[in-house]
Formats: sequence, structure tokens, C-alpha cells
Amino acid sequence: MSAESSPSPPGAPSVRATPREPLLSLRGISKSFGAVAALTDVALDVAAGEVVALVGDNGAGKSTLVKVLSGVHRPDAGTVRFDGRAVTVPSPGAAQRLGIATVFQDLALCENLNVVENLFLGREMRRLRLDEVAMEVRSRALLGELSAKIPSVRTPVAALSGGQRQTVAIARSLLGDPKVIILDEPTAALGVAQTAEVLRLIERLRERGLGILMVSHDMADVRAVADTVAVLRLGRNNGVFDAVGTTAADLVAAITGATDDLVVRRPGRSRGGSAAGTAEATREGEAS
Amino acid sequence: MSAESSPSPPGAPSVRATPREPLLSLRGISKSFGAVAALTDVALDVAAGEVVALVGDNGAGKSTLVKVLSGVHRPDAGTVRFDGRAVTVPSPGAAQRLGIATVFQDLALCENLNVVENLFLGREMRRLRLDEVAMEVRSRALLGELSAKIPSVRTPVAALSGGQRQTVAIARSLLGDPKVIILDEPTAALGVAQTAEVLRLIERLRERGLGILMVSHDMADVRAVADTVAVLRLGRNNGVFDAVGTTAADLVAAITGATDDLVVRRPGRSRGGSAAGTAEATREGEAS
Amino acid sequence: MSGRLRGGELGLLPVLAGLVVIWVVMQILNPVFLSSANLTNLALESVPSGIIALGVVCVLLVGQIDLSVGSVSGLGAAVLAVLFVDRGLPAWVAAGAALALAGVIGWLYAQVHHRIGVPSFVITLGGLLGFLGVQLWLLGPKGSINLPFDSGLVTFAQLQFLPPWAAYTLVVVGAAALYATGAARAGERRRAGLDAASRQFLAGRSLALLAGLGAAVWYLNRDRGVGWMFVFFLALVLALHYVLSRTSFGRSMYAVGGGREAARRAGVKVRAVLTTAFVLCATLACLGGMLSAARLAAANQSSGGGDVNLNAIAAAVIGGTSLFGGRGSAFAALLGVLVIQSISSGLTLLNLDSAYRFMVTGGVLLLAVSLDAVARRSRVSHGRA
Amino acid sequence: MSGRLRGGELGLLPVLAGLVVIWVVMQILNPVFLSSANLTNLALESVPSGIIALGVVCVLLVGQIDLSVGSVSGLGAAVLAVLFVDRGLPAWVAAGAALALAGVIGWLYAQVHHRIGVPSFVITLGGLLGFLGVQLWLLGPKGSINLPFDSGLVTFAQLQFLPPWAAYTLVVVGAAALYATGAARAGERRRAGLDAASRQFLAGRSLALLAGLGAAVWYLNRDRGVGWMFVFFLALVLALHYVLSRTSFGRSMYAVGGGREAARRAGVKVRAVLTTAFVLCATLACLGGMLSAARLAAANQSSGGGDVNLNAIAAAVIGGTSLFGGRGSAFAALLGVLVIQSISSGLTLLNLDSAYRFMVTGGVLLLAVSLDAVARRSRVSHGRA
Amino acid sequence: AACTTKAPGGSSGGGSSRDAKIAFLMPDIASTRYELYDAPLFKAKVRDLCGGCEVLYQNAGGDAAKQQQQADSALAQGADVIVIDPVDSAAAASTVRTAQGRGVPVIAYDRPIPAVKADYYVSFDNEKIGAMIGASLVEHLRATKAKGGLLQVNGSPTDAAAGLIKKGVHSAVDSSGFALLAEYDTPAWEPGKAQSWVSGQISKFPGRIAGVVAANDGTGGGSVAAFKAAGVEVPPVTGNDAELAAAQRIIKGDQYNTISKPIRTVAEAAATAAHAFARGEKPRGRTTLFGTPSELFTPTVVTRENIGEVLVGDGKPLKTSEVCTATYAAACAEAGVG
Ligand SMILES: Nc1ncnc2c1ncn2[C@@H]1O[C@H](COP(=O)(O)OP(=O)(O)OP(=O)(O)O)[C@@H](O)[C@H]1O
Ligand SMILES: Nc1ncnc2c1ncn2[C@@H]1O[C@H](COP(=O)(O)OP(=O)(O)OP(=O)(O)O)[C@@H](O)[C@H]1O
Ligand SMILES: [Mg+2]
Ligand SMILES: [Mg+2]
Repeated sequence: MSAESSPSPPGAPSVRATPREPLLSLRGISKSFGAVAALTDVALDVAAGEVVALVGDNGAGKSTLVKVLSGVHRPDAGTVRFDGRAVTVPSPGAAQRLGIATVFQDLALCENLNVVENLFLGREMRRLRLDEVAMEVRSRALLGELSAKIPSVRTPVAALSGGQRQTVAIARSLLGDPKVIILDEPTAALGVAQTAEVLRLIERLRERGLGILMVSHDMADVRAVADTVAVLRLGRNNGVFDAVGTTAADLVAAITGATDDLVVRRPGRSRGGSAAGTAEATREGEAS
Repeated sequence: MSAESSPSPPGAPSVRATPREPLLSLRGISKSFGAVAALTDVALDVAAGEVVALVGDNGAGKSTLVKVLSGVHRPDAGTVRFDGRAVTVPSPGAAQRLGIATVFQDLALCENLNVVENLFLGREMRRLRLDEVAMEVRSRALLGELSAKIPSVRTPVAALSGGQRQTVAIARSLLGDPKVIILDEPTAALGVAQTAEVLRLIERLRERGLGILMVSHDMADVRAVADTVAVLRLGRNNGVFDAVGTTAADLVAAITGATDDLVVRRPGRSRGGSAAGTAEATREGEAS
Repeated sequence: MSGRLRGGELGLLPVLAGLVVIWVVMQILNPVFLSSANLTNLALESVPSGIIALGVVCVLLVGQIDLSVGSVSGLGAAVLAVLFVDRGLPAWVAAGAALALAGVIGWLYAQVHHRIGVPSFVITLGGLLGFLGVQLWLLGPKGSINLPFDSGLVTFAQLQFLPPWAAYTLVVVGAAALYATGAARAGERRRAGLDAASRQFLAGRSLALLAGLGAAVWYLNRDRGVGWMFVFFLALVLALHYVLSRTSFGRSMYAVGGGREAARRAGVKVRAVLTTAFVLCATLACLGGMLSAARLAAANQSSGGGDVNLNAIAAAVIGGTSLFGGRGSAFAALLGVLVIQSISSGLTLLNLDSAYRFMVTGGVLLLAVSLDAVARRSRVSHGRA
Repeated sequence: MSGRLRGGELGLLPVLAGLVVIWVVMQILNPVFLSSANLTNLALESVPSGIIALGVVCVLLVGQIDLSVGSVSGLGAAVLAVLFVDRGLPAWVAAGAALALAGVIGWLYAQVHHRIGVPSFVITLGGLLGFLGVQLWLLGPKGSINLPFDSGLVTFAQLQFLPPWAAYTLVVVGAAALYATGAARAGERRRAGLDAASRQFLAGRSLALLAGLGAAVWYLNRDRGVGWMFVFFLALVLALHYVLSRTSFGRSMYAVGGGREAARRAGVKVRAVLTTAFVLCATLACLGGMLSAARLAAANQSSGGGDVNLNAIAAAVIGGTSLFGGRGSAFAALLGVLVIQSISSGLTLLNLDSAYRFMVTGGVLLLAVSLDAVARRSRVSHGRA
Repeated sequence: AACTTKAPGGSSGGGSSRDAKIAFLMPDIASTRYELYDAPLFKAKVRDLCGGCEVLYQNAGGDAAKQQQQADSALAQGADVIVIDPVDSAAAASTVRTAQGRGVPVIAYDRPIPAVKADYYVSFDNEKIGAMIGASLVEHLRATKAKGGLLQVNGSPTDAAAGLIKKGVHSAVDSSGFALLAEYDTPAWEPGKAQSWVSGQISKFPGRIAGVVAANDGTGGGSVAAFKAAGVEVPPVTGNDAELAAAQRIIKGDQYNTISKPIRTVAEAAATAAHAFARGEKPRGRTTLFGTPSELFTPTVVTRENIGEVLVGDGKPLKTSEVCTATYAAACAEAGVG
């Protein structure tokens, strides 16, 4: 959480000096899919009680990085340190046992199972005689906290709306007792109230000392909750910014690699008062 | 596009008097899934050259309405008028033949087919001897326009990132020559540049006289491009607003049914300068 | 609970309706069909295929297939006969060895699947051929080995029936247990503030079970009664039902079948689940094969051949198990095998030529499943599209 | 083009490697295996199953299954024999009638699937039984009908071989056509500014084909030569390959198999595609059955029985067609059937006991497919996870 | 058989004292004879003996468990006698015991049931059939001074009857002086399988095959087709069952022999015995085999020489009009048939 408001030069992975050993620390992570180099020599740190936002263009490699951290993909090269120890994350189960919980971009829910079953999948209460009652009570409480709008916790996930599913996926990551939570575009499908709830939740989790890595395309959300913003571009580090004192324009420039604001500022709206450009304008506004 | 800045009373479906016959007009649409009434007596109009935003909480029934319009679901009751004629939309193919193109929230791409194959699925060029060259050229051009970041148009969709897939789905809706385009959360997974490009595209399509129905949770995007905003709440109409002269707070109130702003304004950020509340604050700011 | 009922267990009612239709039609065509004697036979004949079908349900649930259940059942019969009759080992040692061998076979399937990545269709096709070979080799030039009629195995499969008082006691205990567990769960839910089944509903359900099973037992007791082997099969069905619906392992099976990658990401040990499913399937196939041999009082070269494979898989599918994984239940095997055996037994009574028998079997099968499909469909059109 | 090559056609190389391994092993075990005479037999024997497997590829591609290909092929043989021999109709009328009947069967399957929603596994299981009954009924009074050895059908299947000059001409024409189409497409792509295969690559590929096929023809010509029936089969494979890869209909088949709902939403006429797939499958099964009867010079009760079903499905799967739909190709049927027939022919020459033959068949089958799986896997680990 | 509802008795006739139910359980449909000859002939004879009697005919399709099911269901229907041609002689013991346990007599038909004493046994001997076709072929080869070895195409490896035939063939062939080049158990008796095996042997032993001993007409036909397809002259090939198609091949000269079983005699003898049992009598039989009163009949080898006398023609198993169709008319005339 040390302040370093200017981006480090693109290309050279920038590693900020943190006051204490970060909870999660990646160095030199590379991952290719055939000819596509999704990640090249990526470094990233997440400290306890810190919210790190991971931003980048579509296809920049954010989800691939998330999947490496959560044991879905094995990196081709690089090291992962967790809680001070070098670890390998051979499987999603291993990640969970380490204390890394993940909300995937594609949610990874089992469509044929209902909400409670999905929430507790792999960590059912009373393995040999499922405690359905306790699980249902806990599910309702959890979903209530996220102001989820779900018809019934016994609905199969296949029958839920996009936002309802995302809420379930987020709720699932909160079960267990993770030390790090990784959220890949957690609010993409959420309504206004639910988004607010999730952001509030992230802050509460930070206060409880968890490390949080959040992928998002929404600069407003990022700047609202993140302490640090790491930018990926074409699979490489493209700077780490302190959330305080960085404008949305700076971030967008790092994301797109544009030196000017061409991408961001579109010509004014052709008719009517409100220009389409205001979408980004509002997002950029009010840099604190 | 007549101005009517105050919301009609919730409950009674409000139908604005439009200067000309709307391109697409729904009345009394209801749809239940078993015990869940997803839509109840919904009305909606989309005129040519108009961008209508459809907003609502998670599970409000937006996607269900989209699916009814695009022939995926058959409504239990209600009528659809298109281009002045009463029509039924028995299948997605029928919707396309009418001139309704849709980007679904779950994208509905075939994972085993590559990008070009997905784009032209169901409308291949030269049916008996596929014109692969022409299709590939056209695909590249189209994706270029959307500043898509796709490794190769011959990549199977299974290997694309979330945003890349969404771009493909949007591109697909532009092929053919639709009169109405329905976009269900089209920018949810898109990066900043791609979002800007899609909003710009929507404006261009409006200028070409298409009717556009866009579902979104992003009030900034909605207010940037929409002419009219229709609100669904718990499967019912909850007011139709003119985009110009309606504040984000008004919309959010209609969406959540909250009379005060409790949901929207969260307590200020507990530490650091930027409050998490600014996420919504920025979205609400600068009402034009 | 009630949600589960709506979604899951009620899903068996249409198959049950199909079964009833078959029974009525068959009874009209030949009044012997519903005689106590014939139903007693039907119950016993269903057991071997039914047990094999239980195993098939397990592999289908996790999205795999096992084409070799027939061969493995035949191999089990052969191993049992060779060890028990030729080598003179005690029956339980012989049966244990056969089951262990089957377990190893299932484990090997899983290893090949995991390590080499061959689809289970091909692995078990190899097994189908390979273990048929082993079976022939074991039985050697004799080709057929008789199991002694007075051995415990054969009497168990052929002649041991519950005494009437025991059968009625079982029925009463079963109904009482259903009520007790239901009431306990409902109470717990009510205390936790959740919706729960009403006492009337629970009582009604238990009484219905009591009446249904009681009548069945009374009717079967007019002939030889309820076979121990059938009770054993029912116990297996209930045990598997418990595992599938009330343990975290069963939950994982549904998850792996419904979305293997999603289950993996949720931390489910996918490989362990798949391995267990293959092992369960092979072991149950072996058990079914041994009981089939016991019923026949012989193991021979054609044990497990013929349509054992197809019948077992078909029983699972007819009962509502999906070939694509993630949907099915232990009761699917029970009902499916009853459908198949009822058709077969009914047509046997009709004295048809083979040509007509095949045609009618195909037609009736399709009819029975159509009923189920139509019911499911009307439900789906109100539920998921 | 090159992308497609990387993703699709190269995917057959591992199966091809498996085939070569089988051939080498078999040749070592028995030096007659690679003799011209045996390869000529092998080629002809592969045709009926191969044609049936082509149909199976079609249904598997769209995510369905057809268990009745065996029965339909047997029914086709029976209809042909009854009409041609007993009724004395011209061969082409008899064959046409059989094919039309098969088409109707496929269409019926599709209708039941669409309207009632029964899974294709069960429908075609009903068909398997029902049409076996019809076959028995048709052959009824005789059980077995000889097709005259001197009829055109039988000579086509047994004795008609391409004269050497014709075979070589075909090879040259084929290689030239491959080059010409490749060059044309590359040129078009280059003009459109897309990456294209280099002229050297295209020429090399054509020369390799020329050399390979030329050598094969030369070798087969040392015995009877290249059978017309095999050429016919190759033509069918190429035709189906064209349909699958170069027409919008073929594209829809992959789409429906890869994601039925997604295809529907893209405006694909899913029902029409499924119907066509079922019809194609039944028709090809019937064609295969007729050629099988022609090769045997008889249609009998066991035509289409035994392992015809399993062999055809296995051939498709071994060639790399997915049981879950959306992946496969016409060449899968060709290579898969060659693998199966090579194993079967090689073991036939070995004079093994049945017991060993079954074991070895199972083992070799697994081995051949493992090679493919390992290759695929190493590719996947670099590609999609 | 307590508590079984008896079907309402039909019209009584034939002068029998009571209407009986007789179960007639046949093993498979791999050979056409059961559906085509045994069952109809048996039924006809029973009808002659007692008009009100009912025959419950079942075919197990080669599945021993299915046959057991059929026997059980016959008992459930109140059968008074069971006539069974066992799929598996060993497994059928169970059926015999169950039936006898309920006082229902069992007649073993065609194949013996050695493990348990049946009440009666009517048959011709499958092992003997194997020996006969083998001997007939060997004799013919000696007469024509043929050179080379023999191929032996056996029946299904999972069929007990095929095992008996195989044994018989070996007994005739092994000592014949003709080398046994190779032998093959044809899965499920499938002619196509036999054909591809023989095709392979033709390329393995070019010019060295003097004859083929095939265990039934289907596999024999497959063997003939293999030689035809290889473009090689067809050596003498045997068969068994006297199928129509085989008769045509023999007349045409494509197949050397087949076996005509006195099915009528056997079926009628079985019917008579069954009827006697149903009336509570105990027929004695002519001999005793496996401790069972038995009647054994001798089958006839059919070749082109005697086909007109024993197989085709009026009052014989096959009708001239069916055998001598247009395609075969000339050959029929030549062979003196019709
Ligand atoms: N399984 C895979 N196989 C092949 N290529 C893949 C695979 N997964 C991702 N890729 C490629 O790797 C690159 C990075 O993908 P990734 O999903 O990490 O992007 P992202 O940053 O999450 O993008 P988005 O914002 O769109 O979600 C993309 O070009 C994608 O096509
Ligand atoms: N196929 C279905 N079967 C059963 N219920 C369904 C189905 N589809 C939707 N629903 C239910 O209908 C309601 C409306 O769903 P819909 O997808 O239309 O919501 P939405 O407004 O699009 O929400 P979101 O913003 O989360 O995408 C939800 O409660 C959902 O659970
Ligand atoms: Mg992503
Ligand atoms: Mg939605």
C-alpha cells in the first residue's frame, strides 16, 4: 500500500516495495496456449488487507492469470509464493486448501444442481449425512447479505438469470474461510443494488484482513474499492498504480497503450443533449 | 422520442404516445416458468431510429423479454406487432427473417466452431460451396470495426476470452440486414475501448434508422446512448423515462423500488480518500 | 425437500405410469401375467439385470459409459464357478475374489481414462472383448460349469423366500421409517424456519407405501412369496439412493456429470469420483453376473452375453438416466429394469413367433418411454425451456 | 486453410499412426498379413461396415445416436433379397425400395424425437428390436435367401476390380485435383490478402498423395487389384467430407452437435438438420447392409446382427468422432473401420483360440486408440486445457 | 403349480381325456429349423393327438437365462409338460429341477441334459452330425484324390451345441490324413464372420485348401462366398441343417453337402411322448441315455447325388417350387430334382 502514483515504465515488470511480505506474490509467470502467449513474465503482489484491481484490455490475459492462481491452469514458467512459502497450485482443490477462493468469469457453476448444492459443492456439511437444513439456512443468510434476488434456493442454476448466477458464484467464494479472494469481473452481470452490495462486501473483507484480487473493466468500480491497480497489456505487466491519485485516463492509457485519449473521447453525441462520450466522461470524472 | 421526463406510476404499464407507429410494439406480454412469473402484462415500444434501454434489477425479467422477442420463448399471453403487423415469433429463425437480430446475454455461440463459422452460422455465403475467403474477409473487417482483440478468426470460440466472445456475438448480430437489434448486456464483458466502440456503433445504427433495444445495468452507458429508458421490476413495467432529463437516481429508484437512496448511497469509504460510494456517485453525477 | 420432490422423485411417476400401462395391456392379452406365480418370477428375474443397471446408473451419472458390464458379469460368474466348484473354495471366498477382480477392472478403466485420456466408450469396448476372452479361457473347453443346487448361493437365488410374517414386518418397518425420517427432517426444517412438508402429507405418504407394499406382499405370498434376492436388490437400490442423494460423494457424482470442469473448479476430486463410479459399476456388474449364474445354477460361455449389456444400459436410460451425465437416480435402475422385464415376461406369455416378439417388444418399449417423455416435456415447457 | 489443417485434418494422423503400428505388429506375427491378396480382402471387407460407420458419424456429429444401424442394415439386405430374388424385380428397383424404406425409418426416428421428445438412444433401441423383427418376418419362411453369384450386385461386391490403367488414372486425377483445388483456394486467399498455403506445400502434399496411392494401387494390382466397391466407398467418404466441410448444411451439423440451443438461436433449422442426419444414417446403414449381403451372396437372419452395430459405432469413435456431438469427420469412419478390420483380419490369420482372440482384439484396440489419445492429449495440453 | 389361473379350456377334441398345456422351448434362431420345422411339426402332431391341447412355443434366442425365464413362465401358465431343447445343457439342469419339483415332467429335445435326469430324451446326436459331415467330406476328397488340407469353421464359441458338432468333426477329420490347416469358432454363427475368416485363409494357404468343414449352412454359405470373391475355384464345402438356400447351393454345385435331420420324426416322437406324459403315462423309450429313457434318430447326409431323394420334392422337407426358382431351374433339371 505504499504510494507510487506514476506508472512504472511498460515492459519492465514493476514490483512495488511493500512494507511487509505480501500474502500472495507471483514472479515471472508465463503461459502459452499453442501459438498464443497469454501471459509473459508477469509479476503481481497482493498483501493482506489490500484490494488489488487487475485491469487490462479484452484478451490481455487477466482471466488466464486468475486461472493460474486458482489452479485451473499450470503456468509454463514462474513462481507463486503464498503466505511466505513457495507453493505450486496443481488443482483448484489445492488452491482452496491453501485458502484461495475464486469467482471465475464464466462462473463455473453446475447447471444441473440447485443453488444450495452449488454453494456447498465440494465442502458439504456432514459428508456422510448431508445437513441440508444447516446448508439451506446458511445459503439464505449469505444470499440475503448480497441482496440476491433468487426465487428459491432450491432452483437449479440452469433456471437462474445471469445476475442471479453471478451472485451465487460470489456467495460460493465466501464460504470456507479463504485468505485471498479472487474475483474475475464479479459485477459484470449484477444490477445496481447488487453491485453496490458486492463492493461494500469487498471493503468488509478487506477490513477482515483478506487479500483481494479483483478483475474489472469498470474504472469507476476499480477506483472506488481498489488500493492498487495492476495493468496487464498483451499478456505482460504494464504498470502498477496506486488507486489514490491516479486518474481514470491514466489507467485507460495504460490499458490500451494509447498515448493520447483518442480511444476514450469519442466525438460528441450527434443529436440530443447527452453525448455518448459521457459514458466514459463520467467514468473518468472526479479523480480523487 | 417525445419528452416525458416524469415516470408513469408504477404498476400501470405506461405507453408513451410516439409520433409514428413504432417498429416493434409489445402489449400484455406474460410468461411464467412453472411457479415463477417472469413477465406479467408487459408493454414496450421501439421505434425506428430509437435506442430504448431496458433496465431492471437482477431477475426482473429483462432477458426473458428479450428471449420472447427473439423467438426463444413463446409468451403465455400478449401480442407482438412488428412493422405495423401483428406477428408471432415461433423460433429464432423466424425472428431473424422478420429482421430482428439479437445478442443474447449468454451469447449463444457454438464453442466447437471458430469465429468465422460462428459469425456466419445459419447465413453462410454460397450454401453449397462455402465462400470461406469472402466470409473471412468480411469477419475481419467487422471485428476490426469493433476493435476486437482476437488472436485469429480461425480460433475456436472455446479458446476465446469472455470479452472476445462478446465481441463475436455482437458482430454476429450486425450481419444480415436487421431492422431491430436487441442487445442483452452487450458491454458487460467488454474492455473500455471495446465498450466505447460498441456505444459508438449503436449510435451509428440509430442513425441508419434501426430500432435498438439495449439491456444494461450500467446507468452511465444507458444515459449515454438511450433515447428512452423502460424499467422492469419483478416482471412488470415500472415506468418509461425519457433519457434526457432523468437522473440516474430516478432510474435506480424505479429499478429497485426504493423511495429513498439507501441502496445507492453507501457509507463513505472507511479509509483512504476515495469512498467506495463514488462508484455510484460517479455514475449518478452530471445528469444532463 | 418439497422442491426436491417436485424436481426429482416425482420425475419417476411417469415411468411408473408407463409400467402400469404395460401391466394392464399384458394382463388383458394374457390373464396369467398378473398371477402371483408370474409376478414372483418377474421379481426374481429382474434382480441380476437390475443390479447391473444400478452400476450403469453410476457411470452414466458421471457422464461416462461402460459397455463391458455384460462381459464383466460373465467373468464374475466364471470366476465364481471356477473357484467355488472346480477349486472347492468356500462360496464367500470365491464371490469375494470375483468382486475384488471386478473392482480392479473398474480401477484400471479409470486409470486408463485419466492417464491416457481414452474415452470410456473405447476403453470399455476393449474390456467387453478382452474380458469375454478371459471368461472363455477360464471356462476352458468345458464351456459350462454347474453350481450345485444345494449350495447356499443357488438356494438364495432360487428358493429362499421371506416367511410371510417377516415380509409384513419389513413393510411395516419400512413405512414407519419413511414417516420417522420424514417427520424428523420436517421438524428440523420447521425449527430452522424453513418450509417443510406437512404432517398429513408425511402420514399419507407412509400410509400409501404401507398399503402398496402390503398389498404386493399379500399377493406374492399367495404364490411362493417375496424372494430374498429381491429384498437384497431393494436394499441395494435404497443404499445407492442414500449415497446419491444424502452424501457429499453422491452430490459430487451429479456435479461431475453435470459439468466436469465446474466440479473440478469447485474443488471436487473429479478423478476420485470417476474412479469410484467405474469401480462401483464393475463390482455391481460382477455381483449381478454371479446372481444370474446362481439363478441359472450354472456359469457358461454365454453368461453375460446376449443382450445383458444393452438391457442394463437401456434399463438405466428408460428409468430417466441421461446418457450425457448429471441426471438419474437409483430408482431409475429399479423401474427401468421392471419395464424391460415386464415387457419380456409379458411377451413370453404370448407365445409369439420371434419375428413378432421382436416387433412388439420394440413397439411397447417405445410406447412406455414415450409416456414418460410426454410427461417430462409438458413439465419442461412450464419449467426450463 | 492452414489453420483448418492444424485443427482438423492433422487430427487424423495419430489414428493413422495407430493403424501403421497395427499393420507392422500383425505383419511380424504373420507374414501373410501385408500380402496383396490379404490387403485386397481387407479393403473389400471394410466397405460395408465403413459405409454404416459413415452414417453413424452423421448422427454422432449432431449429438444423437443410432443403435439400430445393424438391424436396419439387415432389414435392407432382407428387402433387397426378397424383392430381387423372390419377386424377381430388377436389382436397382429392389435396392431403391430398400433405401427408400430406410429413409422413411430415419425420418420416423426424427419425428418421434421431435414430437414426443424420446431420447434417440431409446427410439433406436426400439428400432433395433422392431426392425430385427421385421427382418425375421420378411425372411420368415426361408430364413436365408441366396443372391445369385452371377448377378450384377454380387459381382460388384466380389469380383469387379479396376483395370490397372483406370486405377492409376484415378490416382493421378485425384492428386491433380487436390493440387488444383488447393492452388485455386490459395490464390483466392492471397488475392484477398489472407494468409495462404505456399505452392511448395500444396505441391508436396499432392505428390505425397500421388506416391502413397500409387504405391498402394501398384501393390494391390499384384493381386486382384482395387475393388470397385472400395472405390465406391472412397467416393462416399469424399462426398460426405465435402458436405461436412464445404456446405452450409455440414456446418449446421457441427453447430447442432456443439450446442443445439446456440445453433437454434443462430437461426439454424435444428429439426431439419437432425432429420437429415437420421435419414442419412439409416440410408447408409441400409446401403452397407445391401453390400454386405452382396458380398456374402446371401441375406439371412443374422445379417446385420452380431457386432455390426458396435463395430460401426466403434469405428466412428475410434476415428475420433465424439459421442457427445460436434466433433468428427468422414475420414473418421474410413480410418476407424480400417483399424477394426485390420485387427480382425490380422487375428483371423493367427489361428488363435476364441478366448485369446477376444483378449488380443480388446488389447490391440485399446492400444491403437491410446496412441491417438496420447497424441491428442499432448496437443491439447498446448492448446485448450 | 398352486394358484395359477388356468386359461379357459378350448374346444375339446381328438378324444383326449383332458386338455393339457405343453411348453415347447427352443434354443435359438441362428438356425432356421426351429421356427420353420420343429415348432410347426410339433404343434401339428399335438393337435392331431389332442385337439384341445395347447402348445406354448418359445425361442430363447441363444440366451440360457432367457430360456430359464421362458420355462418359469410356462410353469406359471400351468404347463403340464415341458419339452426343452436347452441353450446350455448344464444350465438347463436348473429348469429340470424346478419343473420336476412341481411335478411337471421334462422332455429333453435334441440336446441332452446330462447333469440332471430328465424324464425323456428325444434326439439325433449333434456330435454324430459333426462326425457325419466330416466323414462325408473326407470320403469325397479321397474319391476325387484331392490334395491339400482342410479348414474347419465351427459354430459360436458360446454355444454348447456348436461344441458338440466341433467335437464330432474333429473325430472324423483328425485321423483322415488331410491336414487341418486352421480352425475358427464363428462368433454368433455369423456367416459374414466365417466369410472373412475363410478369405484370410485363402490368402494364407493359396492353392492348398482341399475342403472346408463348416458347422452349419450359414457358415458354409459364407465360406463359399469367400472362395467366389477371391476368384478361386470353390472346393467342397460342408453344411448342416438343410436350409433352402443350402439346397440351392448344392444343386448349383457350390456347396458339397448338408445334413437333413428327420425333424418330422423327432418332433412327432416328442409330441407323442409329451402327450403321454400329459395323460399321466410314462413312456419307456427305445434306449436309455444319461439314465433317461430315450429315442435317437439318425440324420441323413445330403449331397447333389441324393438331394432329389431325401430333401426336395413332394412330401419331403423342401418344396420343389421354392428351391427350383428361375435361377436354379437348369441346375435342378441337371441334378434330377423336380
Ligand atoms: N483455453 C485457451 N486456449 C487457447 N487460447 C486461450 C485459452 N484461454 C485463453 N486463451 C487466449 O489467451 C488470451 C488471454 O485470454 P484471457 O481469457 O486471459 O483474457 P482476459 O484478459 O480475461 O480477457 P477478457 O477481458 O475478455 O475476459 C486470449 O487471446 C485468448 O484467446
Ligand atoms: N428457463 C427458466 N426456467 C425457470 N425460470 C427461469 C428461466 N429463465 C428465467 N427464469 C426466472 O425468471 C426470472 C427472470 O429471469 P431473467 O433472466 O429474465 O432476468 P433478467 O432481468 O435478465 O436478470 P439479469 O439482470 O440477472 O440478467 C428469474 O427469476 C429467473 O430465475
Ligand atoms: Mg477474462
Ligand atoms: Mg438477463
